[in-house]
Amino acid sequence: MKLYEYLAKQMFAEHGVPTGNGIVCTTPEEVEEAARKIGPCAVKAQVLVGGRGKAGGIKLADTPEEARARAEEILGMNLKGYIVDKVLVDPQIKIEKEYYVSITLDGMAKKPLIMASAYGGVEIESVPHDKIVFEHVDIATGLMPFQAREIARKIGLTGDLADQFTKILVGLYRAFRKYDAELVEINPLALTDNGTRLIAADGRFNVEDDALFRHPEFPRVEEGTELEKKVRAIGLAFVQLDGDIAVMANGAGMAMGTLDTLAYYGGRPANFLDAGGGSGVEPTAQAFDALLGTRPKAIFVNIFGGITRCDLVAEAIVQVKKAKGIDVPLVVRMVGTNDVRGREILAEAGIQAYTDMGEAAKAAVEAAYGKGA
Amino acid sequence: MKLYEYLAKQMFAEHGVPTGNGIVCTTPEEVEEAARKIGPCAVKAQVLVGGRGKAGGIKLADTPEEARARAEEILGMNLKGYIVDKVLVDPQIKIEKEYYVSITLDGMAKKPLIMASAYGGVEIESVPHDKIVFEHVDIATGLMPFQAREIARKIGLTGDLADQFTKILVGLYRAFRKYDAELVEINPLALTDNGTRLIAADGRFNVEDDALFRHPEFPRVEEGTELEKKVRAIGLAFVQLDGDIAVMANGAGMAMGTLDTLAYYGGRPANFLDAGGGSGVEPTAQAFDALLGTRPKAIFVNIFGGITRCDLVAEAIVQVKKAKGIDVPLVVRMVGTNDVRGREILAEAGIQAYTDMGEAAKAAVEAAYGKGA
Amino acid sequence: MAVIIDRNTRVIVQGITGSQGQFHTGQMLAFGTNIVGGVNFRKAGQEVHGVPVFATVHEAVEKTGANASVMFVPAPGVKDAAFEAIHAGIKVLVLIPEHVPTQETMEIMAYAERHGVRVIGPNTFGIISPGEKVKMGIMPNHIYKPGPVGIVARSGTLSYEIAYNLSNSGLGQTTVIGMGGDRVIGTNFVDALELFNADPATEAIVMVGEIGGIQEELAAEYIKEHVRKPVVAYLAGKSAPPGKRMGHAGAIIEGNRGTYESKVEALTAAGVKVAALPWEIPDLVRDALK
Amino acid sequence: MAVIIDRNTRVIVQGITGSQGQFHTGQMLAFGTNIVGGVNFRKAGQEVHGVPVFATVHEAVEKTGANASVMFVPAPGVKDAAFEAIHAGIKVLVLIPEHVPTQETMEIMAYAERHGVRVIGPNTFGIISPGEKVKMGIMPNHIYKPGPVGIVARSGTLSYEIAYNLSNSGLGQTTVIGMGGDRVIGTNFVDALELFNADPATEAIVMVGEIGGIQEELAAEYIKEHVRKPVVAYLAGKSAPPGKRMGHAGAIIEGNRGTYESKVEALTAAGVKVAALPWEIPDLVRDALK
Repeated sequence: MKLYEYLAKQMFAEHGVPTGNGIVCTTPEEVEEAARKIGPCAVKAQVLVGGRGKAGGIKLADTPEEARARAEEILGMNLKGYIVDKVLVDPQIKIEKEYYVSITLDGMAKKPLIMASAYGGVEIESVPHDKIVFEHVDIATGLMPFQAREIARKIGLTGDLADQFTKILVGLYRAFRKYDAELVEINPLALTDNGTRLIAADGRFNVEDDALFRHPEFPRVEEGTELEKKVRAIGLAFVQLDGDIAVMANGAGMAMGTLDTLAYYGGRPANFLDAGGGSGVEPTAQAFDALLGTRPKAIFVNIFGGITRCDLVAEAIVQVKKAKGIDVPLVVRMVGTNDVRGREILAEAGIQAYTDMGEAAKAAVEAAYGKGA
Repeated sequence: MKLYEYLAKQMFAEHGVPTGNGIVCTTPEEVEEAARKIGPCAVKAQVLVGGRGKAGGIKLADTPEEARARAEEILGMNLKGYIVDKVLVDPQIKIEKEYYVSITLDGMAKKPLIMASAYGGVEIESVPHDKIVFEHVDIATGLMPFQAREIARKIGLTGDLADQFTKILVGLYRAFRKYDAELVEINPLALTDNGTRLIAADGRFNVEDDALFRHPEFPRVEEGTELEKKVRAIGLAFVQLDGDIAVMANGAGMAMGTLDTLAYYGGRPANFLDAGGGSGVEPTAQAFDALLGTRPKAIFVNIFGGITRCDLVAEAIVQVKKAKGIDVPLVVRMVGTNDVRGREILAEAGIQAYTDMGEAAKAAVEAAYGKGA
Repeated sequence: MAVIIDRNTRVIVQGITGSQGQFHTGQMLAFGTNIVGGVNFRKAGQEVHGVPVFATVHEAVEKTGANASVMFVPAPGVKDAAFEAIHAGIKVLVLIPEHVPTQETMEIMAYAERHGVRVIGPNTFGIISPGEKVKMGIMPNHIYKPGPVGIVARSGTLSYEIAYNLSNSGLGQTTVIGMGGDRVIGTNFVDALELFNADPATEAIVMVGEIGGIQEELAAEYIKEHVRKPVVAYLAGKSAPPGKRMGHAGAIIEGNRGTYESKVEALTAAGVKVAALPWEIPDLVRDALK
Repeated sequence: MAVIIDRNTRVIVQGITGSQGQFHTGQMLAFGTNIVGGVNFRKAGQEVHGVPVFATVHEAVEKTGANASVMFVPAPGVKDAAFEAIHAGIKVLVLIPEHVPTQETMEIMAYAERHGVRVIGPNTFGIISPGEKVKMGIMPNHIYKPGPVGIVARSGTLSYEIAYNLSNSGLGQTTVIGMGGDRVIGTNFVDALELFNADPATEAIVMVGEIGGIQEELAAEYIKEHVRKPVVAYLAGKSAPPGKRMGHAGAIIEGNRGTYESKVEALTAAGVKVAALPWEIPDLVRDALK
């Protein structure tokens, strides 16, 4: 889960990483008040989309009145689908040079990875590899000052600035660990005050979803479409796609394989849905009902029963059929645990189930677009 | 440095280890007030000596008035040389069983060592080895709950009590690490409330001297005689002994060897003093002056110059001689770095220096007690 | 023959008394697994399907000589339980649970590496060696058969589909390894390839991969250098759009990393036949074994 | 011949720019030590006695191929500096500073062990191999001579006294190792005995011990089992009362642990001659070598 910029900076400050000490506001009046304290400022929309600046979500103001006017423009605006309800009022700073530093989870090395560069201020993907310092952290030991100092050296910092960088990076790592982050990034890490001080001018802080249970302090920000939020609330992995055949499968790999198979036969999948291993009748029925609500051209259910019991999936489908009816073509493929009973339950409700995945996928494509489509 | 019981318990409570929630008081009035809140209580002298109870430093009281009376007896009393200026008012508890748990530094294993026993309430040295569970902690990993649970099992705790013990031990270890302890001990860890609850009824918490610089929050408690405190304040290792030949040597091993050599020849050393490696003239002079102040029968200075420069030691001695005079027999042995110059400086001030350690030691014994003593 | 686990493996079940733990202990016993104990501090002394429950892993190891553990504890307890197993001397650790925070998985991996422990998972269906009648995991018992194929897979159900197709075609398995769908996992493609390559009973290797990460690309490099047995692969996620996480934490195309095309290209260049559809795998294996 | 360090050892000095660091760098160079660099972040680019100062140990190792470090940083900085040296690939680490918090020393030792690094100290005078013209430490240069005796000592000045007496009697040294006076130290008697026992040039071993701890008792056990060369010892603290810490953190008799008598008894039982006075050591060594 991504944190808003103002929260990210709050986490930074909490761990000794200097920021502009900006003020978060929800009304133009508050912004005017804040600007009075701060002086010439930037009014920044707090939304979790990239390219805020270009989209008009960041505006400069030299006086409190100007700041208020800019806030009136920004607050309530629709920024790439998100309504702005908070702005961060940051001081305008004169930047001498922009550095970059981040900590991420390196899956292959199984270690946190620090990236740092003297070429900050742009997306790190656009910086040449040889201009980036890569350093893994031994997670059992943690990040010690010496390693931060060594990184400082490699990006060309000396003297007092190297000390500042060391403190910033060690603090950033503590925040990364304490809040189970999957990404913390300071970009730009700005050199200001005539080259004497480093501050986090902008930052990102993504907390890992699987660790959120430990961090009730963060306001929940859910990303995704309304339908995605609805199905994910059931506890299932769901991604909306732009096709028209709704898909339900059990297991992430199987769900992906099902989409690929449909596509192979000319189908256009409407979604990725991992109906889970060992889910009960109720969540499966809810998920199925949600798919039905999108009015697809067909629904394809592909179950290889392992922990998932085919009979329960069949019951869930039949439950929805009885409650609301199923008015789009439905193709079910079912093998594995309790598959005979599952197919029986479906047959009793007038639904024929396949056992062969290829045949079933072809049938789903035909059901959606007609024969020879 | 040892912490007072009330501070030890404060550290425990801060880390989730339940205590009696006692109240620390400095006047009988405060004690009466505290007893009113607590009910039947124990008034406990806050001094860092063993056997407080037997010496009359712990008294029970059933009413606030009684508590006040007991406090009047205890506050201001002289307990083995220490004037009591604080008492801890703890609730009287009914103890079903006494456990023991501690964490120390195991020098040989180079790891923290947990000791736990179902036979608490007495000094752990008196508990048979096979009734104590010994477990080392991997300092890079820390103490994890599983290890505390395993110790709980080994001392016979089950169910909810095992969970309590696990929480207590994990908290104790965190306190041990956070405050650079060399010993944390809960003894007894008391089973109370009809066998449903474990609390730290008494505790010890010793912070390592070498880490005190990180912990300005603790009130400094200096142990030792007035002379010991005075010489240690110069920054030198010093131990007062019960003999009459004052000794100054450089290096701890050399100082010990010097005492042993004096004893070998029939001398009775008055002190251990490691005059340090590379100390300047001033501290050496101060230490020498302090030795002189104890009116010994002789002073023996034994210097093997390595980092220690013999000329500086000689200067320090001469400085004291010039300022105050030296009115006890002085024997100096001096070899190593700048020893020729050192002996010259001494000779100019009328002091003859030896080069052979054995001869010098014999001379010091003779100087103290007369020939053939 | 098999890799990692065989008929002599002495297995304990951490979290044996939960509903998942109980159910799968029954399934594993039915498959023939030598389950010597289970662990739950509060339920020590009880039995589950006749298996004794111990208070701690140390007690279980002490009393049974267990050397492998399969874990069914809730995600927030996995780190402590994994460290306990490693500390107690367990040498094969199968982590079934999903949703383990990645930083904790990293800690587990570092500790396991220091103690020479093989970890499978987390978020895995486990490992099964049909000919040895042993499994540590949640896969269905009936779809596997003893035979010459080693399978290593990132996802569960998809690998079931493929194992089922192989078994139905008369191609049984030496061992099937579930790598797990998380970003950080213990045993990966390269580790599994190394084991299968060295296992005399394994004649062909099937990889079941997916989009995301660079595991398949690294496997391709390893195959080119070291593997002299035929390798066949199926990769899921060809039709997945970039930037969307397809269920597994690791199954996401970030920037132009982890794409289907890059994986197919790397594997093909290493001589691996990549199937377009899951049920093409048996024929590709059969051809390769000719 | 010598143990641990020899003429090929490439030494850096951490904390080279402090007054101690500067002074002893001069002394070590004068003795012949191959000092290839020093470290101080703020003073990188400068020189001390002609030795280049680098910003970090990594930089020093990268540019000089250093494999050993002797440390002169203040106690609060020792942990970070020691981890830095180990992380950068240093294999012999001599920790001169005293007053390092014990828990930090424990952390250093655990990290060193994981990376196969030999640590000497903390709170040590260092190590010197006279015949190889190399020293890493603060001992006076002039008291040592090349020869057949290995010395391992808990205390500095006392060992100087003994080395001086040995040299004056014509008995030079292969290597002299200062164990350090702290409660937790890297290389101890047993480690040193093992090295000297295996070193062909060392014909006799001198232990300089003291009261406190059980290092000498463990050494006695080791000698009984493994050492076939003569061992001679001097132990300080015979006259020390129990419960008083005699300077060194480790030099304290606690309860009835660490007494002079127990150490003498253990060593004597292992065939070690224990001298009553320091200057008896040369004669005992000479007798033993006959």
